[in-house]
Amino acid sequence: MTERDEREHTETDTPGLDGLELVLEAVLFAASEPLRMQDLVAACTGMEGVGHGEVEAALQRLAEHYRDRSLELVRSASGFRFRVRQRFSSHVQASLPERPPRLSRALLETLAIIAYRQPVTRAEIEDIRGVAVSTQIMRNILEREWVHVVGHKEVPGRPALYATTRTFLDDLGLSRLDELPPLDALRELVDPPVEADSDEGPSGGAADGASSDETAEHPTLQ
Amino acid sequence: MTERDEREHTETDTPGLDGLELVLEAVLFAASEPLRMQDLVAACTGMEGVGHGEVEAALQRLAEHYRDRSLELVRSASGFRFRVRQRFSSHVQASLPERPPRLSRALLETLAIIAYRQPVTRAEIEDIRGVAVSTQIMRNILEREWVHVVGHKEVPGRPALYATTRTFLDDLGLSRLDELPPLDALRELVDPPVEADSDEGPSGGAADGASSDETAEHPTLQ
Amino acid sequence: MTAAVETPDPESAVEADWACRVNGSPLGELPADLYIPPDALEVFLESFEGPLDLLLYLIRRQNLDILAIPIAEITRQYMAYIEVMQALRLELAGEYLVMAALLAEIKSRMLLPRPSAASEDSDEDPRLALIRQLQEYERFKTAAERLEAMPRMDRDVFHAQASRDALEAPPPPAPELEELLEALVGVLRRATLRSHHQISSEALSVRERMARILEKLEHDAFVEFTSLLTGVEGRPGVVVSFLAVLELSKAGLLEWGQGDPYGPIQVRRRRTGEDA
Repeated sequence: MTERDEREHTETDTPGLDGLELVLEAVLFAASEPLRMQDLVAACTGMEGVGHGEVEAALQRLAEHYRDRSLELVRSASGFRFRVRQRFSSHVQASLPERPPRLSRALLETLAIIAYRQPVTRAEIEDIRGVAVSTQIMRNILEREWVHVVGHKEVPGRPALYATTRTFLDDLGLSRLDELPPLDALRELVDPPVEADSDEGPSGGAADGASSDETAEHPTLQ
Repeated sequence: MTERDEREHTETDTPGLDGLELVLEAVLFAASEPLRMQDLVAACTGMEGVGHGEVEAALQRLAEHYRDRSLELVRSASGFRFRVRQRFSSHVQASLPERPPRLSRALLETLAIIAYRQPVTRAEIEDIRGVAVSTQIMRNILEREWVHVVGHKEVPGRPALYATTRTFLDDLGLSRLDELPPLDALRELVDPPVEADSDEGPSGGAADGASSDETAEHPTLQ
Repeated sequence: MTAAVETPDPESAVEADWACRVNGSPLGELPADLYIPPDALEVFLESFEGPLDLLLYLIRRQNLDILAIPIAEITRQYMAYIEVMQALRLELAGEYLVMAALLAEIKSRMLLPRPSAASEDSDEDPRLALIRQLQEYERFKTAAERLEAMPRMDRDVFHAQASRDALEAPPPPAPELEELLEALVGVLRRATLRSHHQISSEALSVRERMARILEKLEHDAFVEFTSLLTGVEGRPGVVVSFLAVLELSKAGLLEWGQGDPYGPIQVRRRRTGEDA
């Protein structure tokens, strides 16, 4: 019933130039991709006297309407789109029901090696891990500000030397790095290898949600 | 740079109750699914004095703000979301690159049986339809998340029991299953007429314009 | 429309039925003698959702009541469709043939004289089960039509959404100490397996101090060595810093200098030829 009423409403009372702004609003918010000018003009088929210019002007009014709201109308190379303003990031994150994925095993290993061997180069990390460290992992831990570059090793190529940061300690709930157990104590946890292929480690569960690049690394272990 | 500025902006100038409306707006438009009340309250973590009641009130103001716009705040089975008012649907459709594919009758009948008879097995669906249900149809409605497996019937083979999901209700704009239009009543067969028809009987004036009353009297056909 | 149906000649039932059906179908309003391409028939026949659907169509077409279906006539029409489907080599679902057998059975039971002193259950109308099934199917067929007519998300109703492009990605979870150590144990185990590799274990405080000192040093500016040793932690801090400087030096990361004889000892990050 309501459906029919609504539909009739559209037919009899086609929005005029005033309604153009609302039509564009409807269309822009319904789209999951940016809309090109021609899509917007197409949306106005059947509305008299609406062309390029009218659409431009209505977009202007629409953007103005949202000036003090949490949304902004932006034009990118691919078209027009409403987007949520950046300063609401933390609220949006807090509202999302899905939790971010776990840290991958490869990332944790890299982070642990940097913590215990800092300052250390990527080649040294790779040497200890026995496998390559993906650029993505390095970028990830640098962006997260768990690790930073403290200098460059004076060898050919001048590779960056990585060390852990204050943020890293804060996130672990530590006040100083030497609150981590000493390496010798950890070594005692490492049982003498029984089988050559026991590289699974005691922490099988930690590999959950591992990124694919990590999986790709595994064959070279041993 | 701008990023950091924005972040500081949020932190130093935490939106108060006035800003709550904007926070909810941001969060609702950023979500790809309806948000539950608890998600909305979670979005306000860190905002002082914001609880259930404040969120309710702000949602009210937000809905009011959009009263004359092309969007409306609605509450469906899984929560709150903004949607385009239906009288703008034709414009949205005109802006879409392609129409969504039609649902086949077989799929709709299967869906209807699951909706009204849930939980139901595939064999039971096939009994009602009098024809096999294709695997493709089951896969289709499972992938659309309109239907899910809620258990297994304790009969030989332990066939899956299907039921509709919240997404199904959301997509039909319902908040509860009993908002579906009721099934037609079964008419009882009261003393079925004796049909002493013979093989060669051309079905006389059986047809045209015969009301069901007349039809009920058809035993005289011959 | 019904003229053909009423054709008394059973032999012509099939053709007659076609004429009738075509007139009644969306193809309609065509002269009855027009040639109908087999594809059109195929499309028409394929539009049935099964034997129950076909039966319902036959019943509804004649405005008959399900509760009182004239079995003989409906069976004849049903068979006519089946034959045409087979003649057109349409893939015929087995259910259609099962229904044909059922109709034939009901028809024969209805032809039998009703035993006057029969028990209650044999008195039951043989059409009953079929009528139930048809009614039940029709309810859901109607329900399906109503579902289809309801406004549906992404077809008639559109969710309003804005881009999250400008938003910062949610931060990854913080590492758990336990996970971190577990990962390290795994690394150590592998390193042991490869046996050629040894990880030396300086005190962590020294390693950390090494990093802090490197952070401070520039390769183009000397600082006083002693300035590296002053720490807020008192004597143990000085010792740690001293060890850290020694380690860095051993690793070839530092360069030493002395501006004046007897002047303060100075230190900077070693620069290589490359960036000189």
